[in-house]
Amino acid sequence: MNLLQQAPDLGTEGLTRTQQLLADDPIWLVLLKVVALFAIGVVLTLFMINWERKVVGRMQHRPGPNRTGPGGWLQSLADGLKLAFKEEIIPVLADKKVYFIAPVISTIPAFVAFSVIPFGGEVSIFGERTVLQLVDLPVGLLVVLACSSIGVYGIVLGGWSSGSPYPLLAALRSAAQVISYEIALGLSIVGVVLYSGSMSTADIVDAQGSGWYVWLLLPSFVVFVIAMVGETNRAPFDLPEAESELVGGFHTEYTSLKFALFFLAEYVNMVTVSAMATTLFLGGGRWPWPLSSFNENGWLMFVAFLIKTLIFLFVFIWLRGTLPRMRYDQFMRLGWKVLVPLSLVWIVAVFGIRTYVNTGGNNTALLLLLIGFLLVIVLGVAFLLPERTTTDAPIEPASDYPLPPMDLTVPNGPPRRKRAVGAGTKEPAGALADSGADKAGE
Amino acid sequence: MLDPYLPLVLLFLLAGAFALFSVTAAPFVGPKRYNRAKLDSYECGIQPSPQPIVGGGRMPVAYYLTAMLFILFDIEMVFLYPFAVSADRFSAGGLGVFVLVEIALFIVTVGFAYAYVWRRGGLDWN
Amino acid sequence: MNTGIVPDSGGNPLLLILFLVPVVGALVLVGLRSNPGAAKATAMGFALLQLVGAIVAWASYSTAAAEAGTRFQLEFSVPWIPTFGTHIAFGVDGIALVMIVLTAVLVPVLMLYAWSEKLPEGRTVGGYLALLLSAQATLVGVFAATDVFLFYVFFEAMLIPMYFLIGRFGGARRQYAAVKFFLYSLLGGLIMLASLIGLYVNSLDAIGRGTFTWAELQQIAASTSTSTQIWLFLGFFVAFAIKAPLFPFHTWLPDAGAEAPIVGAVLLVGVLDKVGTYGFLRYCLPLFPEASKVLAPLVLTLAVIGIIYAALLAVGQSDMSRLVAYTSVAHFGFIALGIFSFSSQAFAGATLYMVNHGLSTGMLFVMVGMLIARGGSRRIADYGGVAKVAPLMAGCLLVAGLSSLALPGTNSFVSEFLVLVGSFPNAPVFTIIATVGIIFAALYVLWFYQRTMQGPLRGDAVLGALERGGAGGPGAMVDPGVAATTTGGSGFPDLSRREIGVLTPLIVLILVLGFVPGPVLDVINPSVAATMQEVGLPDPVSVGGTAR
Amino acid sequence: MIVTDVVLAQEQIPPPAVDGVAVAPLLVILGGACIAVLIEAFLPRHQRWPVQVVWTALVLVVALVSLGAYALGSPTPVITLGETLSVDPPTLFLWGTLLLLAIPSLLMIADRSVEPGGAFIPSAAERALARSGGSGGGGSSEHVDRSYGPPGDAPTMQTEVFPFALFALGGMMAFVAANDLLTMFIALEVLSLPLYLMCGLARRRRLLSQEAAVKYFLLGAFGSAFFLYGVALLYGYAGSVRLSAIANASAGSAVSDTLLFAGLALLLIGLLFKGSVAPFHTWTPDVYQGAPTPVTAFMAACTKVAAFGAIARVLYVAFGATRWEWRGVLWAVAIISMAVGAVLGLTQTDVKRMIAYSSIAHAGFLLLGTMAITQQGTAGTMFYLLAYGFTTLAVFGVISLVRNADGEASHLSQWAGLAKRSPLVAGVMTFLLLALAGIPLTSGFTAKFAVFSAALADGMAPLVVIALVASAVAAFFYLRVIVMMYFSEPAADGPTVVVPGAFTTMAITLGVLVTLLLGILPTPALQWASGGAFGG
Amino acid sequence: MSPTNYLLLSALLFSIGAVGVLVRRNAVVVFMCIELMLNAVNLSLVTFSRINGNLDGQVMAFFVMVVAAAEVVVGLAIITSIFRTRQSSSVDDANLLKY
Repeated sequence: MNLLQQAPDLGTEGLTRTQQLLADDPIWLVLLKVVALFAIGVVLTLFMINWERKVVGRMQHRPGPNRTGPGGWLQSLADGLKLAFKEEIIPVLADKKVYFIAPVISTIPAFVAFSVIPFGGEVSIFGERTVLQLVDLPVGLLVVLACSSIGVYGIVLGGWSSGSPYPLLAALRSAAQVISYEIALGLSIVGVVLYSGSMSTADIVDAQGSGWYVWLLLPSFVVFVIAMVGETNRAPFDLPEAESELVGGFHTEYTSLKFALFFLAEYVNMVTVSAMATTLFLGGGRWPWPLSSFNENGWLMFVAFLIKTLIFLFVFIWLRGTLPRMRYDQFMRLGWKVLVPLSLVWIVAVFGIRTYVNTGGNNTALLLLLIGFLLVIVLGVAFLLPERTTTDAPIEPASDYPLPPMDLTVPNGPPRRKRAVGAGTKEPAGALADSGADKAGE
Repeated sequence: MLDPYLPLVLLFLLAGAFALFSVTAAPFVGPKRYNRAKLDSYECGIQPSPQPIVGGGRMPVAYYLTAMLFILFDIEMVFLYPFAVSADRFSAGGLGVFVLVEIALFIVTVGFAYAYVWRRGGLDWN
Repeated sequence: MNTGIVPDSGGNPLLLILFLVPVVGALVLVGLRSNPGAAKATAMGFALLQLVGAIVAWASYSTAAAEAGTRFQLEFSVPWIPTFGTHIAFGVDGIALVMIVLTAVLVPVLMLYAWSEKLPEGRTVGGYLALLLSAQATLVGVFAATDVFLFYVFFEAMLIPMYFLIGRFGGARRQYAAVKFFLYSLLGGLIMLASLIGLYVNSLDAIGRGTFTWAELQQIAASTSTSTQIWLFLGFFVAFAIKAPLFPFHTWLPDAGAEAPIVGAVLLVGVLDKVGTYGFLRYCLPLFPEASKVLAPLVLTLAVIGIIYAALLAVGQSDMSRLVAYTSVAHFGFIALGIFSFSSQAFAGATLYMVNHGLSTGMLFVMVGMLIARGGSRRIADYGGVAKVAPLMAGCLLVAGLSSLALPGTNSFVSEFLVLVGSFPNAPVFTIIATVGIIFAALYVLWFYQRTMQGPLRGDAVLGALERGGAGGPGAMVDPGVAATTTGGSGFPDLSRREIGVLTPLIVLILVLGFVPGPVLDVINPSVAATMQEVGLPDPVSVGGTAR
Repeated sequence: MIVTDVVLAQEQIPPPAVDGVAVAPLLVILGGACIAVLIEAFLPRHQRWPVQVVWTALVLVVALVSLGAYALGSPTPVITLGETLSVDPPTLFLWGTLLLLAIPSLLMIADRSVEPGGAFIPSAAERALARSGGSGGGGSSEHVDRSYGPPGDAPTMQTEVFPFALFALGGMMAFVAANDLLTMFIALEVLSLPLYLMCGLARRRRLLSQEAAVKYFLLGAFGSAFFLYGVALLYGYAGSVRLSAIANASAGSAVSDTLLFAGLALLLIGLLFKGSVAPFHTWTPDVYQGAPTPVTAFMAACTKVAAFGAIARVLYVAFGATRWEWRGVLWAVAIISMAVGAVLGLTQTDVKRMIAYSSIAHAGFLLLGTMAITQQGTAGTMFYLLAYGFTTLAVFGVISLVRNADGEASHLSQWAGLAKRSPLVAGVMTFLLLALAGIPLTSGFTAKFAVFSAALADGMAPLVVIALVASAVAAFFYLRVIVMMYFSEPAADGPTVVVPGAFTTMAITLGVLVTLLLGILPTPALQWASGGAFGG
Repeated sequence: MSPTNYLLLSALLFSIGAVGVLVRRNAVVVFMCIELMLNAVNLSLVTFSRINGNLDGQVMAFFVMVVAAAEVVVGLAIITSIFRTRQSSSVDDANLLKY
């Protein structure tokens, strides 16, 4: 502990090169970067909306938007402008203050998360050496995670303050979904942190000089990609705005620019998580082997970064175009019962492998320990996995989850139908009896 | 030398200014042609059922379960990150196996809770 | 003198046996609750066994050794809680011995009295007698303990059987009386506990280890500062003053005495309250000599106020039991007067007074009990002219009353005289005032006697009982034994044979001690002299000059 | 301290000291609790109760054996687990006390004969079953006595109480052994959180029980927030939260003492809260009354041990040198606690609430012992805790036996004439109440004596006198119960005294025996308690 | 900026939380006030860590977060169960506390 007495001192001594460069940025450059970053967010959003419509259109054998601007690419800009001039409607039942602030809360973190993304390498801007990154914090990853968590507030508050049942249900679903997948997302990052020994995004990119983590940490990558789709409420996990069930989601009651802000935040988030995936697993702006020499130039790295990010964004669109929406319970089960345990086991494995390598690779005891542990885990999981066929009823007949009655959609009824009926009809009688008994007991 | 967090704050301010501008500008830019139906909450065109309180009614309590689970595992992550960051240094300091055993114990302990929640149906949504 | 060496194990187990006999008896009785006959026989057996043991103790007590300076005899000691330096240590000096013997004498007599007493609904005679025996055990413990901690333990434990005796078997307001009794005593006990702990801590300071052995503490006393002594003294004093009801602390006694069953009342007033005066003599004076001297005027004032005040109240009572209780308060004033006037004569008188008061007040209570059993009322006004229908009873009441007012020839006279003579040199004013109390005593005793026994038959209780005949009315606590002796006779019968059996030993003792107090005084005197020595004041009157 | 040894690369890091043998009891309890969770997860419902009971008993016995084996070797005090735990003689005594107290507590928790199916809420599934079965009729929580019936048919209870109790016990053990304030805080939470939950699990009077849980939780969390702020201030003062480091800092520091005493004050608020010392007692009566009685017993006995063990350690190790500066405040607190406990106890009409106020008064007495920064004081406090724990456990055991159709009949008036219905139970209760009142020949007296003599030796004579007066006042309300039981006539429709099952019988018997034994032959326990001072 | 300011802020937040606990009646709001208190403590821990020049305070902040989370879980569990019993799903009915 004494060795770290100097830790809080922030002299230039302990800084990485990136941090030094960033620390030396003059204020105008910082401002420039801030504006540029903001612009990237907005532009990519406008682009994404258009691109999505076009790609999905193609997948569905229709042209998509093609009127406004060259090739229809200005369609979303026009839509945005149009939204600004639409009438603003605030429902009478809304909680006005919260209703106003919710879009703001949703938007700000989306942009702030952008700030730690290492877009490229070292470049010279107007003669100033710097890197294509706004800030490089030792806790950069946490900034991203924190921002995505705070963004949920915007959704929940927006849904709640609308004073309307659908947005509320959607907001709660959305919150439940985001926080569920945040677990998996966070756990999948641990491996990366372990290998890079840092939570600074620039360091992580640097650490991938010898090989992208996508290969080394494939399970982490898979979990991350799944979780990031869930985290952004995108298809096939777009349950919060399931049109067929919940009208339009948490922003049903929002109009004009407030609606646009939610939209903006959602797409910026998509860009952010894609950029994060790129940073964490695809070596950020690093070009792969045959083109490694491009890595000398920071701007070229920016291009690589952009390409990789766009690939992820394309995947988002692709998923939306091709996959049906999951059911809520399937979705939650995937998150909690597959991704989380998988991540946990994988983390231990990664820790073990890493330690094994670090101790020189000849520590048999450790190897055995590791194998033994994995065996236990696997056995444990195997023990857990068979779905419960015993008669144990669930913890509580949970009737207050926001689900449409199952028997509305499936006439013959899945096995759960009985329970839903039971929960719907029997509970009140028993519940009353129960409360009566309690009163008698008082 | 600038505070390393300053740019972040600037970005925050910019985004905030933009968002605030948008929400405040909206009423002034758009037309105003209110009628009663517009101001009702949206319920697929049927007459909205009266809401008990301003602000969107009541929270289904069951969502708390999800919140609890989230908090448990989120906190687990809080500990995993410092472990991950410093694991190499511990290895270099000769405590690699010790740390590994510790982290494994930690995860197994969380695993107990996880197994409990799973088996008792805490992860079933229906 | 005991040199302060703590005997670690063993000794003469006689006192331990005296303690254990009633304990075992009580336990056996708990098992016999469902069988009243066997319970009574067993209880009497144990009580007589105890009496035999007490006589053996009396016999083995050597006056010569006591005069030679042996402070305690029949000593027995084993370590108890070494951490606190406590022992289970028994031993008696003359003062303790007479009290133990008094207890042993009274208990069988009381059992005989209780033989066919009508108990409240749902109570068993086994439980009743078990409580009596356990009270006796704790009393033996209190008097025999030579370890202050052990003394305290018994001092508190004593409350419990008496509490249940009053609370379960007493009169109409027994709950109130029992709780009041318990709380007063407990409060006193706890204040004493503070002093007890103080003593312990003081011994830690003085000899480097905590001790509770009386002899050791007595030796330390000399080196303890007066202010410390005063604080510690006050703690003990309050406890004892509550127990032996001195004037401002006496208010529980009339209630407890009146509401307790007669057996309980006799034991309470006759023996249990003596623990207070015994405590003055055994603990307050030797352990805090300086403080005793400093505070003696205060105590004497309280004592004298008590004598006069209680006597006045006694005169005004309309309730027989309360009257007797108030007379006791007055008598306790005399005892305290004797103790705090620092002369061996007064000490001896006070000690003897403790015994005699036990006998005379005991008898008075028994008589009152017999009256109540016949008339079903405690009000004096409900009785009148009893001597016409029950002359024997009236005679006995007269003996008891005269003993209580200390008529020469009865036991109390000797002790009261000794007290007054002994205290005069050191506290003349107090003594003179106290003498006034004697006049009041004559007043209340004789007036009581006159109102109830003399004159024409009158009063609801007497007339009612006579009307009902021998059958006994509803609510009247008529003794079946009484009814049996008077079949077909009066509704207000004279003493039955069993009652005569109860009263005989008491009368005999009252008279014998009135004329021949010598044997008792012989036992008492050496211990009294030792106490005098421990107080460290010159003795104004030599012990040798007492009336033989 | 903990894991802050993040060092620069290539530096050899010494592994933290782990004396497995010394902390084995703690590890056994916590490990056992984890396994108990798994049992809960994997066993079918009808097997859970028996398996949990056996497992819990096994864990306790193993922990006791390992503790005994270690303690009998007269070990030197060690500071282990990375300097977080101090295993010194008081720790060993308190651990022993906690484990011994836990055995009867858990026996009572496990009992299913007094209340058919146990005092705890039935498991959720059973409730669901009861509902869907539609038996209804106002008494869905009323079960016939099928507690030993065929599997699958028995009325079950929430067997989670077993792991809860084990976790709480583990927390308590860590609490009394903590060598730094952070560990203490964590332990505080580990012990509190399960207790909060256990409070809300009553089968009967569920609203009352849950309200108790909410109240306990909110106020408990409030208290621990104060504790924590105190920790922060002390950390700011000393630069470390090690108790000995704080002591060193206070001895030699030129820094203003404001932080130190502000920190101490806040810390103590948290600790006194746990010990239910007035004026931080407001939760106590409600929670004691509302919680299921076995839980109340566990809480009253073990939490008190833990809280006062920790208070004693903190005051002794970290603040012994500055005692003259803070003692005045604690004097006031002790007086308030004794007064509040004794006086408000007089006005209570519910037996459980009354015992709660009694525990507040006892907390005041205990504070006397902890204020005496001497080994005698430590020993006295610890002995008091042991004695009080067993007595109060048995008291609650007896309370759980007096029942009517609505469950426990804890109203004082319902106890009228109990001696007639059940002389044995009344006798036992009387004995226990006398022990609480501190009558000689019971453990209560010995304990009071030990504590008060230590306090007096350390110059607290006025406080001792006040304490004794308070005991006398408190005796009045114990007496009221005795009066009710013995001197009043039973009501016609009064409660019945159920015949307790083996478990509760054992628990009560154990409590009574220990109460008697510590009153008559307290020497071994006293010697064990004075085996040594706090180390750290 | 002087660290003292952070300490003052922390004290202020703590006081707000404490006052909130004392004056509010809704269980969930009280609960949030307690969380505010814990976070105020975190702030001062981190500040002291900076002042003292060691990392203990920051590590402690971690632990406090964990404990706070555990408290949230337990608190929510209790509150949930009470609402189930009361057949009410609203947290706004959580006003049964009468101190």
